[in-house]
Amino acid sequence: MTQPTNTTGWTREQMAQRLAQDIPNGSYVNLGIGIPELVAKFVPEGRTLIYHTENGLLGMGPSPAEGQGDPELINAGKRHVTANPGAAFFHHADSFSMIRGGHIDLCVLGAMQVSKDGDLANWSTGEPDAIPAVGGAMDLVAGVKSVYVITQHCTKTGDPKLVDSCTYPLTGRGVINRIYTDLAVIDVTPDGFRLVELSPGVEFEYVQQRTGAPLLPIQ
Amino acid sequence: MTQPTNTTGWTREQMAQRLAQDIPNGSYVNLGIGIPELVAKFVPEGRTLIYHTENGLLGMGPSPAEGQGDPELINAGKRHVTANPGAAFFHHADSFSMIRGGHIDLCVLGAMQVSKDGDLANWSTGEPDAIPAVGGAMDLVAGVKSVYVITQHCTKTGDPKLVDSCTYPLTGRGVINRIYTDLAVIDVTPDGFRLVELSPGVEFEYVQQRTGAPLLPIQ
Amino acid sequence: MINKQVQSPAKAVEDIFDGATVMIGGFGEAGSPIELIHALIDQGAKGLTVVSNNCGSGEVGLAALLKAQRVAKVVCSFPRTANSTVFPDLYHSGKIELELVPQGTLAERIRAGGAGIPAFFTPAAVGTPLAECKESRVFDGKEFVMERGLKADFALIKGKLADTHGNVVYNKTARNFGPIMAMGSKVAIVQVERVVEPGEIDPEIVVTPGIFTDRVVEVANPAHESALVAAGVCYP
Amino acid sequence: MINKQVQSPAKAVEDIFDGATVMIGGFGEAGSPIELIHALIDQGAKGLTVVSNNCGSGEVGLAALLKAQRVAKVVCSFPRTANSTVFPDLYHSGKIELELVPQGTLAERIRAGGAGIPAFFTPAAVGTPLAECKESRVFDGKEFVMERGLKADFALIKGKLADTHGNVVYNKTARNFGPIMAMGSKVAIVQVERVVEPGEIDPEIVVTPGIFTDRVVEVANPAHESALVAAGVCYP
Repeated sequence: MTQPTNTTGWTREQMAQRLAQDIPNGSYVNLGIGIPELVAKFVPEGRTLIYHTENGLLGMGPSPAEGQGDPELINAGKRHVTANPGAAFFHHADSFSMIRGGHIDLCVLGAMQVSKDGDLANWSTGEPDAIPAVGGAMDLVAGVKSVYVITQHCTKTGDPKLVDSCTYPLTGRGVINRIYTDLAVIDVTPDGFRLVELSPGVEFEYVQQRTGAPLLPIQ
Repeated sequence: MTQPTNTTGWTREQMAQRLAQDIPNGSYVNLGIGIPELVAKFVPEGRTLIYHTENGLLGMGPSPAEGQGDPELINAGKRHVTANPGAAFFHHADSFSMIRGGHIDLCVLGAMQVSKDGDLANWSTGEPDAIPAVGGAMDLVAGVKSVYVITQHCTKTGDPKLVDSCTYPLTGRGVINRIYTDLAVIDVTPDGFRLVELSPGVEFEYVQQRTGAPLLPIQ
Repeated sequence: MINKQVQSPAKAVEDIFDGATVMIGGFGEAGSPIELIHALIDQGAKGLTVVSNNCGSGEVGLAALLKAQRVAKVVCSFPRTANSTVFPDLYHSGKIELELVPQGTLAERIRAGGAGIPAFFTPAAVGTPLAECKESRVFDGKEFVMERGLKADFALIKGKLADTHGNVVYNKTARNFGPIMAMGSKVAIVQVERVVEPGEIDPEIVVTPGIFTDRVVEVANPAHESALVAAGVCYP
Repeated sequence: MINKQVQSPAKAVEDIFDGATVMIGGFGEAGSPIELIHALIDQGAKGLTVVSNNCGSGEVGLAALLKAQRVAKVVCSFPRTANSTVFPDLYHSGKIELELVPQGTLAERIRAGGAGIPAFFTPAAVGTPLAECKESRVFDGKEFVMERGLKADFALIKGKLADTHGNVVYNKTARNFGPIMAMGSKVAIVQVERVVEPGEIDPEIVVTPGIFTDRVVEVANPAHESALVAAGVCYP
């Protein structure tokens, strides 16, 4: 299973763009750090999403111009952001009430591994010398209505990230609804991974070979 | 034990005045409906108390002038009040966090019965045709640091309100610290009722006769 | 474009269904969403479970909803009111069920429901009839009773001002149960005196962030329960 | 007359004792009460348990307190930081204990501590290593883990403006853990840019009511952690 990183399929931007198509107008959305953040750039014209950042802001806007940032107006990744008209600030217990209470429609996260049962591992390699740090990931996957993963289909060493069962410590059990990779869009169903869409030029078998559990065909 | 209502001892105002002497400057205080409300009138010069009303106001001020009331600025008794400088409004979960979390220094309540163990009954006669209604009394007695009762020593029919054990349904168990009656100030101690002070002209035996459990002398 | 404003109380409550659980804000008359309640009476839904601190007064607002026998059960801390015989009459004739809950427990159960907390422990009511049949447990030497989070299908709430994203601010002690009922309900319906554009409410002073609000409706001059009762009004 | 204002950060933290549990506000640098932390370093208390979302950056503020080896244990959701080796070094050399808590659970535990809730159930961390050895329970077919309320002896918080009664408002996302840490601590110490008289803050916009605040201290121009780190400052 160790092979060079594939050069076929969607770029990171295209993955984000593909995911953005699937978010309905008016959704309350929490975007994780990294590739998930790119999603905001590709929301189709005419749709308004409201972004939640768990450190206490609903209605988060884009990054300010260079040098215009306020060190007390940041996102969960600790980057300077802005507040859109209609924004609200609140404290951490209220912010996680939004998350845990199922008020946020969609959360987009990166992943180290996703299992065919929807288990997610994205916070720790479990290595003994790693500094454990979890942040809000466990709360997000446990509480948000839909949880999408956006990730390269395989690791840098070519190992599948979509697996039969996670070997890394879990972030949550049975929490992932859908996965967007460079190769495909894949749903997590009661029957396991099911293909929703292939990226242009990519074939089913190619994806199956790079997936660590059976991939059901498009339904 | 049935005898005419005694005419000896403190009036309601004097009871409230006596209690008011015992509240330190800067205390956060919740006053129940009825005689407890009178306490605010007798706070000694130079002391500032901050009044909490459980319907969402800290820094409650006196009633407004007749006709000046705002139907959306009321106290727990649903009477028009005012907000002092330094007041704050908040919602019910925050308000009862103040109560349950032990942030309020003192609560003053009326009573139907108080037992020698500090049990309080003040919300229901337990009669089958009564409409049960509890409000915030159970939260107050369970959460506030000190809970004082202010009440006539006996019922209108002359029965003692300070009893060995309550016959009415409880509001809380072992929650009362001190009782102010028309006849005396009495502490609830691990050994039972203990006299703190007699009202002028009232003798120990007179109070003991009207108390449904042993009364320990002033210590 | 997000716009949660609806054009009338009638429109705002049109999908409340028979048997729904409805949280109704207010402590006494402060914060009682009278116009929304009257619209609900007109709409006709019945067999409702109502979660509210009180049971209204006179024969307007919540008391009128009860009087019209649309409510099968109330979850309430203080159903007794000086100026109403509506609840007592229904209760004594066995036409309404009452779940009596200490006020702070009621508030916390509603918040918990909205915060995804299925259960929590509280010291309130321990040793009293209201804790009978409830699980209790000792933490650090003190006894607590377990209470469950409470959720509703709808909430009817009275605010002061809202924007079209559903951010709400309240008026004085009319705030009371509004913010937590917005959290604890699937569909939170808020009447306010004025609906403004996003950006007109300072994000620092928003009390109910829009994520908790589903519909806002303008009632420019809301009635006060005490004034209606004093005038002898019976709704409808 | 009530006046919670104290004249200096040094005075505000003078009674923090060895072994105390101290909640420290802030998410990253936003809301980090740097001047209070520096005063605590100067004061010398050691063996502290610190409850804070992060572990600071560079060698100022919270990172400097850790570096000075005053902290025996941190209760934290995300102790890793791009710009600091302080926590990793202490952790790897076994000089500090870490209780890792999911961020929302940390927030709710602090609020629960302040609200008199000894324990509650949350779905977060179920099925993960962070729920191992914790009691779990099924409600309505879903599994939850029981978490305990968290209380502290002191809290160090950064607000924007306060009055002498201790009412506080915050600045943007610097609000984060401040309001709940004020609730969850016995002695809440708040630094603000300006202390005003009661009445100067609208009671409708107060975020932390004075009952939760014990001391307020003016720090007119608070330092920003990122600026100190960029300038290579090491405290003390």
